[in-house]
Amino acid sequence: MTEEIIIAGFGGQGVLSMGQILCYSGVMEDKEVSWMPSYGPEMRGGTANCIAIISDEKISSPILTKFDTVIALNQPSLDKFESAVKPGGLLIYEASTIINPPTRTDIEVLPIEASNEAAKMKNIKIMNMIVLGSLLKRKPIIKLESAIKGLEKVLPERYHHLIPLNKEAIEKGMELAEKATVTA
Amino acid sequence: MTEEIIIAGFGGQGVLSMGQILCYSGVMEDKEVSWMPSYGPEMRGGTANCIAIISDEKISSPILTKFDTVIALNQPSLDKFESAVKPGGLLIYEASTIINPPTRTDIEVLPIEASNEAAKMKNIKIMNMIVLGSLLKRKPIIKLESAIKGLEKVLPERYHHLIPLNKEAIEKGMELAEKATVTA
Amino acid sequence: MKKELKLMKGNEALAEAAILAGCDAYFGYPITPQSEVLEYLSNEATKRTGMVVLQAESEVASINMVYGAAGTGKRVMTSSSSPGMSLMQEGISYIACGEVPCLLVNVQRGGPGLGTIQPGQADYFQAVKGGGHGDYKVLTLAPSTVQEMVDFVGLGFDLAFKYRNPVMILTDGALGQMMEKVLLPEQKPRKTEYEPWGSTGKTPDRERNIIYTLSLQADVMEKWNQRLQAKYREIEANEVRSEMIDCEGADYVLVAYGLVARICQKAAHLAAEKGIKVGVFRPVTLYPFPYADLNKLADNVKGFMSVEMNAGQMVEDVRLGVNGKKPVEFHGRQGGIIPSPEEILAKLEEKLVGELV
Amino acid sequence: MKKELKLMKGNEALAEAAILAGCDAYFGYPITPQSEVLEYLSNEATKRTGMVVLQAESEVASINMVYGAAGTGKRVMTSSSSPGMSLMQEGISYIACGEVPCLLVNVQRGGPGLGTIQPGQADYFQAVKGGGHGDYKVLTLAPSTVQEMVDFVGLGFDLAFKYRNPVMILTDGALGQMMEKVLLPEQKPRKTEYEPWGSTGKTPDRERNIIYTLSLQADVMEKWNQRLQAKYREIEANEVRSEMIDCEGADYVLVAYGLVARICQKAAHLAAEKGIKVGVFRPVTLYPFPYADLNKLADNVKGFMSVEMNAGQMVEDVRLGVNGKKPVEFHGRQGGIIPSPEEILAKLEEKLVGELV
Amino acid sequence: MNEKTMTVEDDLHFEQMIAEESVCTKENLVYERPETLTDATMHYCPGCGHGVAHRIIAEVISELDIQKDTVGVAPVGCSVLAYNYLNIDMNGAAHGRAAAVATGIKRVLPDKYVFSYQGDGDLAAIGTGETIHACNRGENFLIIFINNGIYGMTGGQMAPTTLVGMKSTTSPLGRDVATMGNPLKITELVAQLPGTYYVTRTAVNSPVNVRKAKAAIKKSFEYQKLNKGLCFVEIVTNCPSNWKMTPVQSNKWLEENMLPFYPLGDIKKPSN
Amino acid sequence: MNEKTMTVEDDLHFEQMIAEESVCTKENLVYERPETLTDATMHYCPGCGHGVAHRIIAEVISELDIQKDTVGVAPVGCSVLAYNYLNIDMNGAAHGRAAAVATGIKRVLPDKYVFSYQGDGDLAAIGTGETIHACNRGENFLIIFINNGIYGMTGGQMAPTTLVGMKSTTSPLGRDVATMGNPLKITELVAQLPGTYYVTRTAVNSPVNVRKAKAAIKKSFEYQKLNKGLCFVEIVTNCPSNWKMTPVQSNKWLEENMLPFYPLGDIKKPSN
Amino acid sequence: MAKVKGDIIIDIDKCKGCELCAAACPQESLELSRKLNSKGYHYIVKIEDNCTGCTNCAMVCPDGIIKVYRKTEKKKEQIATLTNVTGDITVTVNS
Amino acid sequence: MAKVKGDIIIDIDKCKGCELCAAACPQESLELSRKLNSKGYHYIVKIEDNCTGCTNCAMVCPDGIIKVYRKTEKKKEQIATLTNVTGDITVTVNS
Ligand SMILES: Cc1ncc(C[n+]2csc(CCOP(=O)(O)OP(=O)(O)O)c2C)c(N)n1
Ligand SMILES: Cc1ncc(C[n+]2csc(CCOP(=O)(O)OP(=O)(O)O)c2C)c(N)n1
Ligand code: SF4
Ligand code: SF4
Ligand code: SF4
Ligand code: SF4
Ligand code: SF4
Ligand code: SF4
Ligand SMILES: [Mg+2]
Ligand SMILES: [Mg+2]
Repeated sequence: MTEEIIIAGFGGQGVLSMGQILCYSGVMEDKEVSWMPSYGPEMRGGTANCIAIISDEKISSPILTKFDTVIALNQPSLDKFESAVKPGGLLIYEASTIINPPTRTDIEVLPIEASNEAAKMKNIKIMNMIVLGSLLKRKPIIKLESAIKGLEKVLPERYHHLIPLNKEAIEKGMELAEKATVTA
Repeated sequence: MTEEIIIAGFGGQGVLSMGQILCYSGVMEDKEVSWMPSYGPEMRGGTANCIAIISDEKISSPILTKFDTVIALNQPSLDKFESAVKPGGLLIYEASTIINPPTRTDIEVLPIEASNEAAKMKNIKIMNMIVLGSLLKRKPIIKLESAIKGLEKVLPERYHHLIPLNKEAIEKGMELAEKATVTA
Repeated sequence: MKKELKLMKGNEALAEAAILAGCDAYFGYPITPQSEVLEYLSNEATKRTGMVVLQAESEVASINMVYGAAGTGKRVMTSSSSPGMSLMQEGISYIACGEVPCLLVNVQRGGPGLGTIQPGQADYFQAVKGGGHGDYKVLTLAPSTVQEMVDFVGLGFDLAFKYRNPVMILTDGALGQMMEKVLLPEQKPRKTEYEPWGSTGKTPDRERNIIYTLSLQADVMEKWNQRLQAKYREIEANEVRSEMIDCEGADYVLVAYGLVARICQKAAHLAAEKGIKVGVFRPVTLYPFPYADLNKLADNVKGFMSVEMNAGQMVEDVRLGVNGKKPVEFHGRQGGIIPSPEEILAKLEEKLVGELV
Repeated sequence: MKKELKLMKGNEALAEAAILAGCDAYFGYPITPQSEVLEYLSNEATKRTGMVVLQAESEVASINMVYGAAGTGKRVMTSSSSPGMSLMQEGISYIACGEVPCLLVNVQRGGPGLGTIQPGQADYFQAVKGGGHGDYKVLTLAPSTVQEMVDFVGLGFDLAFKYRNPVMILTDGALGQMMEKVLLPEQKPRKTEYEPWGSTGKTPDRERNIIYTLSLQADVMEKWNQRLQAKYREIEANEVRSEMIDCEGADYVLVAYGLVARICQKAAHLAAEKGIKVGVFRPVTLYPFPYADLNKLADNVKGFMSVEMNAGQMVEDVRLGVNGKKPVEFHGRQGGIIPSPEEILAKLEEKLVGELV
Repeated sequence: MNEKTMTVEDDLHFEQMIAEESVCTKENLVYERPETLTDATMHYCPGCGHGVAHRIIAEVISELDIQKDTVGVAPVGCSVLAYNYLNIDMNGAAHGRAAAVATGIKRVLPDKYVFSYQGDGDLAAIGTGETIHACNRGENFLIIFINNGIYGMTGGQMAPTTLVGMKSTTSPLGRDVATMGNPLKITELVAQLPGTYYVTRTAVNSPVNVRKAKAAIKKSFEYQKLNKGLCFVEIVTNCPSNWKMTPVQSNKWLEENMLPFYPLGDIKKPSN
Repeated sequence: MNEKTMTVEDDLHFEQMIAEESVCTKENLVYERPETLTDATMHYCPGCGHGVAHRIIAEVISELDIQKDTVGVAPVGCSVLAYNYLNIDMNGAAHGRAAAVATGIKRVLPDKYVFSYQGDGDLAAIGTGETIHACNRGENFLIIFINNGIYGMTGGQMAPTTLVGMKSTTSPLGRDVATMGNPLKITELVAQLPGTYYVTRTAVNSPVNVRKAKAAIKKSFEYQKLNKGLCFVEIVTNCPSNWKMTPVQSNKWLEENMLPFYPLGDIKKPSN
Repeated sequence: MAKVKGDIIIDIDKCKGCELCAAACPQESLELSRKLNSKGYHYIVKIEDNCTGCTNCAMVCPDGIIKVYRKTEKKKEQIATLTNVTGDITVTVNS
Repeated sequence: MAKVKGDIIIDIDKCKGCELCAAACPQESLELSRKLNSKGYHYIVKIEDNCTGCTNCAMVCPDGIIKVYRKTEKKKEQIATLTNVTGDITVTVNS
């Protein structure tokens, strides 16, 4: 199994840590992982993305242009990376803020209203965890427990009281993914 | 005609300017010239030498290991450069201070007591000009007038009143060269 | 102590590896994309091993602090990125001439000038040919994984002391910023014994130790150079490291170092899918460069393409290795752009496969 | 004004040539064996043409003063010797990237480290491959006579402005210290007109002129690099200069630059006396290097020997040019030692003539 | 002005509304962004003092009408892109070398106004030598020194000017005098040099300080015209991002912590 | 002592003569070249102050018996070969970088005595940044600063410390303040920095000054033992060769021209 | 309510919501809006009509996006007294 | 002639003839010789026997080649008076 994912969005949306959680979780399950951030000036306020690869084999290139899964959390990211989904791949997008939905038909498209849901849960910061949940539902690359353990690694100690909330968010995401209308 | 000369001695003996005068004189006579000093730490108080080449043709290497003429003004220089005289070449040395004379027999050897003579002329500084005179007597590479003109170029303006004395020294050198016992 | 498996950023892993290698001192100056090395060490090192960590006033100062500290025989290092590395060139020439062992890390970014902070490989010439003046060589290691960012720290110090020569880890911003699993080595103790040559205070039992680089006499300096050159020949004989991936039976070979070698592997997989047999040759030591291995390889393949994040630097060494036996092509990206596997394959097809059929 | 014939030291002749070329400013720092350039200019320049002559606090400051002053579009230069040149590497990378035309002079001495003050040629790599970071090229001229020390100043400024690129005169201490006859050119006027790109104060009729070297975007920086590379291709197409002496019909060719090329000529004469037909190939531009000419020459000769005052630098470019067609040998002296004609001939006989008969 | 006064929330059509009524008429305009600022949005973090510093420089250049005679030097630091915002000819110096670059420019263009704009890392760490020597030579240009006590651009490392005890990514426990030394008051140092003519410390954390800073810059350009030698204007600023504060907090912190150590006012007053 | 007293002119056999009579006996020996000086003849020009400076450093090291705990840093300048004369472990720094090299050494060998020995070009021109920052960090070593107002080694170019009007090969008409700036009193500058503990200016042009210079060096090593921070001892010296004077003239010129501008004495006295 | 003397115009799309202007306003006229501009920042709005046109806000705005207006009110001088007016009259003041 | 109290030994082969010692000698005891040493320098010689062993010369000698000796003379104290001696006698002072 090799899963090649890109996660893209605004700087504050937690795209980098989403990728990190995936990778930490992969490590828990003894998989090979690679996390490659876009770094540079765009990080200051602008957009950010990271490539996460989780695989049973040794990973060659950590830099890719085609992905099994693309997660787009804002419009510019969707516009930029829609074409990067491999045929038959998965595209998840944040449907409460993205107005122009994707148009490809050769892939699986999963709209998740994660922001709205996060607002309902009274913590906009957990939006990314909702999306993560949706991903894991659709592609159980790693187990939920591993994801929680991964989260523990990424979250600074002082935020560990928020882990239950995050877990809830992941579960909510899974729920949403189940209900969502997947176009393919 | 190509004359390849090395002049070597202590720092203060005027070896560098001797070479320069030769070259300036060469320029006056429309010859090709090249003057290459040894530079570096040895200049501070220690020994110095320069290679002067005067030629009717374009000069290739300004660095040589064999010379038509070697002028040695102190013992270390003589010891170092005696072997650098081309067979049949000329070796002039300052005979008032050098105790161990050269031993080669395949060359022309011209001992000149230039220091003693300079002392007699009450200006030790003109020792080098006496030697120059000897050289020019033996090898009229350039004309006396050219040498005087060359001297004018090398001597700073404020010492130009010394030119007659220098001329005298050159002439004295020529005289000595005539009288000297040349071994060959 | 058991070895520990961690997920780490390249820069931080390298810094951690320095602590674990018993490094005695780090001197550096912030510059993106490698400031995490200094930052990580500022947080961790002194409290754990007593290692000295000092933010210098400039890269010029850093490298000269390294010269001083490493001249005592301690394990000392610095790191920087391209423009900062340029400022160190005089110091590196001194360090190499003075035969002071130390570890230098260049996390390359896109140049020239201030350039970009994205990854680059355009300091290859500077590292392996000598950006500083005079004839000297820096043993240069090019990691391609975060694990190697760790491993080459220990290896680097060992080689540095073995040859009394500076060793450079030549990496790039992407490797510095990316995260991978790493197995960390055990904590090595800090150095307690003095090196016999170190400048630490003259004791009655030995002559004074001087670290210096000057000779007033050209002939003495030439002998010095000859001694250095003899050492370099020894390094060239013993320390060449390279990796060949699927070169056996390959028609074409991609030559790349560092991260790009891994992208080339992916490109080779893509090629295989198309039925083109492509191998990857990865020089691990950039100096000494694996000329001989390439030359041998040239007998069995149709051509080479060097892939670099620059405008064509290592390709010259590839050509020197191949020595006219087979065509050597080049594909490069500059200014911080990382080539993609697809693009590499396309260029290979265009420049070699297309040409040679 | 008529041209003047003088007997001059290389360094002083170069300085005089700068004044006559209408140079607007010189910034430099003393270092043997080139301090005469700064000293001569301090004595002569300002009073004659109003040229600015400033002794900077360091070579780092010098090169950045050059960057500033030359960025206004004026004719600006600096000079130094090996260690000082190393300190300028960051600045040179900026200057090349910012496309600031200027003249750099390196009067090389024996290295590495503090080395010796005697002549050397071991900064070849630094000059032509890029001692600084990133992909950039400095058009490099290698004079072999005092006359060329003069001529290349004017030529250097012309090329610098033609390509908006730094030009380096790469010479050595022996050429700097020796005296030869020179024909001095006429006095050129100082610049009075502004260059359209110079940073001199934004007038209403144009957009502001900025000299800079940064891009936050890697793709923009890559385009910038591509523009630079295109310019370098143009330089490589137009500006290759070399000299062949008795290469017609030669069995062996000595390749050397600068002063050493003249020593090789003498060696070739000595060889001729022995009945060995030896030519001399002298690259005049070291970048762009005359690869093609060498490659063509390789068809007609038995072998090459590169002779350098270093441990083997230009020989790599010779090999790249010859590309395996014929053997390329090397003979070098280091640390300030100048090879002699006899020694060169002996080495040629040992390494090539003996081998190939 | 009545209830209809335009607020920025009701976007659109405000031009007309202004025309219709209100004090927002051309003749009532008392402050406007200077022309010497370009339209580009500055990349600075919200509330960063660099923006104010740029603006007042632009105001001075506009007011003195010296755009065509001014060449600026941008440093490497957060203000590396200053040339994108100031509508004047500029050079982007290498890190720390702005004073050398400015020296080069001024020496060949002695009749132009030249200034460098430098952060504290740039000017007082890597650029110490160039700074001291340009000041000592009495180069006839203006150095504007932005002291925010931190390396902003590279993400908050300790600067030479970082206060004792102040945390940064490279002084995680706070600046420790024993190993890192005291904060360097380079402004007081250069004031000692006979080559400097006017040396002053200002800030841009309050309207009155902004006005004083601007006045100092203006005076400096006037002195430059008179060939008086080097003028040095320090501007104490904030770095909300790396100080990890809101802009408003950061200005308060600046007032309470930076200014007691870096007191405002003239350090070297021109003799005449 | 009688007429037979050996003078150096009657070479030979003097050992015996001494043995026979005279005050030249072991117990009467009151001054002798210190052991910490090697036998090598120094390459300095006749009468050069570097020699005296070396000698008193060696005397202090011998007297404190710290040879085995001392590491020195030689600069690039005439004293580049200091390591040939001082019989101690040394490093030869790159031009201007001695303070950085010394910092490196002292940081990894905090219990050793470390000092740098630097000329005025080395310390106050190219090395300004390293000097200021080592002083500012309060590095716990000694800087010995040899101020001869000129670049000796490279043949007499202007130094930062060259006096106004003083001729050099790069200020052929004398140092001109307008274009070259004033002589830089870097010693006074570093005294301003809290990191320096003891800053003093001495000379070696007369026996009494030599003794004071030596005392300053000795004190500095003692302070270093107590971890007091940076000590900075300037020694104003001559450069007969490049000043183009005899040694005796040069010391007189030093007294009459250098010392009025560079007054001797403590600039920063230790508080305790 | 005090007489309105000043006003400001903010280029809200360039506002980064740093609130320095608000902190500097002696009249406390300014506040962050709850809306975001196209750059994603909450921008500043005037919430009171008491602006005096003192320019403080503009002085401290790092992004230089505040225009300030101030009415230079003519000083009122009594030039006549009108009493006991019972019907409509028109009074014209010359100049 | 004053009582001799001091003396010096100069390593003349290392002397560079700078004359700084001579200039520093309060007794004016030193002068350049007319001869050259093996390095080619006129070296310093003591021309007077009035050396006090004050070490001044050694202090300023850049080449560190002067050894200085000084006799610490015991203070003379009168311990007896001997008068009217006409023949040979031996007086021994104890200690
Ligand atoms: C030679 C070199 N070293 C380091 C850097 C990295 N660098 C960029 S800006 C900077 C410091 C910025 O701090 P400061 O000068 O205080 O400016 P600020 O960003 O705080 O305004 C550094 C170290 C560089 N670009 N070049
Ligand atoms: C980088 C570099 N620049 C320049 C030089 C040349 N250089 C050698 S010593 C020196 C200055 C010497 O003057 P100073 O420091 O005053 O020492 P002094 O000889 O007067 O004792 C210079 C410029 C060098 N060796 N390295
Ligand atoms: S990092 Fe600091 S100095 Fe830089 S723009 Fe942001 S607030 Fe300003
Ligand atoms: S040049 Fe000057 S400083 Fe150097 S040794 Fe000679 S006298 Fe001393
Ligand atoms: S001009 Fe003055 S009163 Fe009006 S909003 Fe701005 S700060 Fe407030
Ligand atoms: S100061 Fe400027 S940028 Fe900041 S909130 Fe006010 S208007 Fe917006
Ligand atoms: S010891 Fe004193 S008195 Fe004796 S020679 Fe020396 S200076 Fe003169
Ligand atoms: S001071 Fe020393 S070197 Fe100089 S003359 Fe006297 S003994 Fe000789
Ligand atoms: Mg800052
Ligand atoms: Mg000096």
